[in-house]
Amino acid sequence: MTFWRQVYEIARKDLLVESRTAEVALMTAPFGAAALIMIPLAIGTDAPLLTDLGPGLYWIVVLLFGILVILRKSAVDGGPQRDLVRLLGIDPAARFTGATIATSLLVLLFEVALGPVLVALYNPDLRGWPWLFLILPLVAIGMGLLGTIASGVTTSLGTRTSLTPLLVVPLALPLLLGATQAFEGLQLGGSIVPWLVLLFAVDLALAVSGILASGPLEEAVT
Amino acid sequence: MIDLVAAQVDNAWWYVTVAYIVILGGMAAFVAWLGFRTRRARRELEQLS
Amino acid sequence: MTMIRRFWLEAAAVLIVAGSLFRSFTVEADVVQGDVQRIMYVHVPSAWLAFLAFVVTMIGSVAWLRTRNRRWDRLAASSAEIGVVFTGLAILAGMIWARPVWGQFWTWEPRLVTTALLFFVYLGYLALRRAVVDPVQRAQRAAIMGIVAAVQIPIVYYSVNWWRSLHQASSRNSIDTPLRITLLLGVLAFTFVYAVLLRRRLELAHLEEELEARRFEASPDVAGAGITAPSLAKANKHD
Amino acid sequence: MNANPIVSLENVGLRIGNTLILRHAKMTLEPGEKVGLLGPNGSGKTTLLRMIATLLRPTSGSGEVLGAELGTDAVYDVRHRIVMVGHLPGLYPELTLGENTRFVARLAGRPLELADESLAMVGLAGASERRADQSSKGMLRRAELARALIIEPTLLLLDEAHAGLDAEAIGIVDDIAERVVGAGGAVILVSHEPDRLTVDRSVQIVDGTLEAVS
Repeated sequence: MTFWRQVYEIARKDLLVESRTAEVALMTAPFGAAALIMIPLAIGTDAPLLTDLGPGLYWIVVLLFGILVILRKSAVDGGPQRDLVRLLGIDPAARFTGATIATSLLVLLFEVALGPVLVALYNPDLRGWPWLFLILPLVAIGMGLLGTIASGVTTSLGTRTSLTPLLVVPLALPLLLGATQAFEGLQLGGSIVPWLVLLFAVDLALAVSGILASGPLEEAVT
Repeated sequence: MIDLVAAQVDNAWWYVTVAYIVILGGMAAFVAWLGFRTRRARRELEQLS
Repeated sequence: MTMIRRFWLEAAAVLIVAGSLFRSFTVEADVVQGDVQRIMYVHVPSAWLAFLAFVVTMIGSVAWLRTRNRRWDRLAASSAEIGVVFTGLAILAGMIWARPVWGQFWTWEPRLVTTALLFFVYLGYLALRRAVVDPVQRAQRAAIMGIVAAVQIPIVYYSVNWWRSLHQASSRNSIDTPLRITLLLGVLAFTFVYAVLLRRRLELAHLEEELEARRFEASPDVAGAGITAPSLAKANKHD
Repeated sequence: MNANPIVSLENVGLRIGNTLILRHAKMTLEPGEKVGLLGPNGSGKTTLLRMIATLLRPTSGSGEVLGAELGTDAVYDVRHRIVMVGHLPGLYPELTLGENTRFVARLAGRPLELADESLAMVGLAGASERRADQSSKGMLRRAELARALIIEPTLLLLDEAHAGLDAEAIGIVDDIAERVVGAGGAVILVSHEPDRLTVDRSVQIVDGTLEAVS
């Protein structure tokens, strides 16, 4: 049983469970879309204003409402399921990586689902849009990593749903800045490479700390 | 300095005083709170032994 | 002698803080900002103290994971609490400073933004500690968060700095030598304050741990001890 | 190999939060033994079982399971030889019984056909497409026992061994336990009803220690 085989099985299982509950596709994504509809009603429906603010609001909704993707049911095993997976002899790092991949894919799905809503409601400037194929996954991976670490340390706590967002949101700031500034850079025609490097660096730092922490984390949750 | 409103502030010492009171007062409050918790722990420890 | 041994750190801290305060009020005023700039002599040292505290939290976290000696967990927890208090104070002082100088309470200065975020990150750290009942689990989970948070601090700072530098010129110009010495004195004074507070807080942590152990010894909650045979059947028979 | 006990606990203490589960627990489990673990509700049977399954570190004392010292990294190497059937089902509620058993088979590195075969052996051949959260407690229990057939463990731990099983299925428990014992393994069965257990001997948790039951 190689490492990557274990990673694959864990991610596959998480996504299979998610496909049954459809929490992200049928609940979180519509919720995020509803938020994007509500915001202009509060701040004004002036077309140039919305074109201007649209991308920023999109990223705020992705990062804040994306917490719900992290908190979804299929992200956290119950006690008996944790025991099962541990006794199957799975490497904690493989479990961490598999769970991260599943969450990241779902955050990506969330981002993609909100994209058309942004375009339809806010008419944003989409110059340089092919870069999104890089920006969206980098942010999704960052969220997936932060989310897996945070839900790891909050597993089985009664206040998990309140504590996890508090742990994730402040640390997600570099992701927010990276994403919004890269987006802005595209519109203004500036270089976006530094921001992509930032996103990449965040992902890398989180991946390294997450994998190193996965062993101690598994012991912490009994 | 960026976006400086006034090079020289009229009631500068008032702001300075408030800031120092906040910092030193906050420090004192923390020390008092620490002391309270320490005394409480000591008292409970004595009651148990 | 014991008094000296017990209080020398406190005495030194009081002296140096008094010296630093005196110097802060008597040093010449800043050329650009005037007297308001004196807030810097407590604002910056508070922030310094907080950063120092969070670094110590990270060291304690790493050491706990390596040794599983609970003193390291006490160090991490104590230091984080002090750090959160001084992050809050630094932010407050920063806001009081910003009001006359920038005309508003908040400015998007990178260091201020980073400090504010740290306040929330470590508030989360303390909340996590409160939420976990078992001491070993608490130490373990907190250590992980303590390390992940510390690794993110420089990234957060650089990202905000970078973002800011694209929009506005860097906010800080250099200050004159006498002023800089005053600032360094403030930093030194607050480092002593940190040492004193940390020692006190560690003492409290130790007491609390002892209390927990003593309570447990006094009436160990043995699994199953509170459970007796149900008396329902007997009661039913009587009617 | 035969000389080494499968489980040996020396003066083990276990404390979780503020609850003391064990004080000075001693226990030896030899290959081929089938032992019952008795005790009233809340006496810590499940926790003891999880510790023996290497999932909890003892707070004091020392213990060895399948040659691995508890609380060290050595336990990672023996975990795949242990099957524990807890009192709550270790199944993913949203997945079907078949998907659950195949998940186990794949991660245990066993052929997928074995997953289907073992489901048939516990009498669930016709229910493999049924979701776990749509299955009855007895069915879940059978599906979990199928896990023991896939993994073929050296150490089998059954919590509430007979809970929720009908007359037909109770036999499965004994059959599976026999298989494990026959292959040189050992079994611990937890039960509230000592009469229903067919075991070599029984122990019980009394005030944090383990005592033999005559």
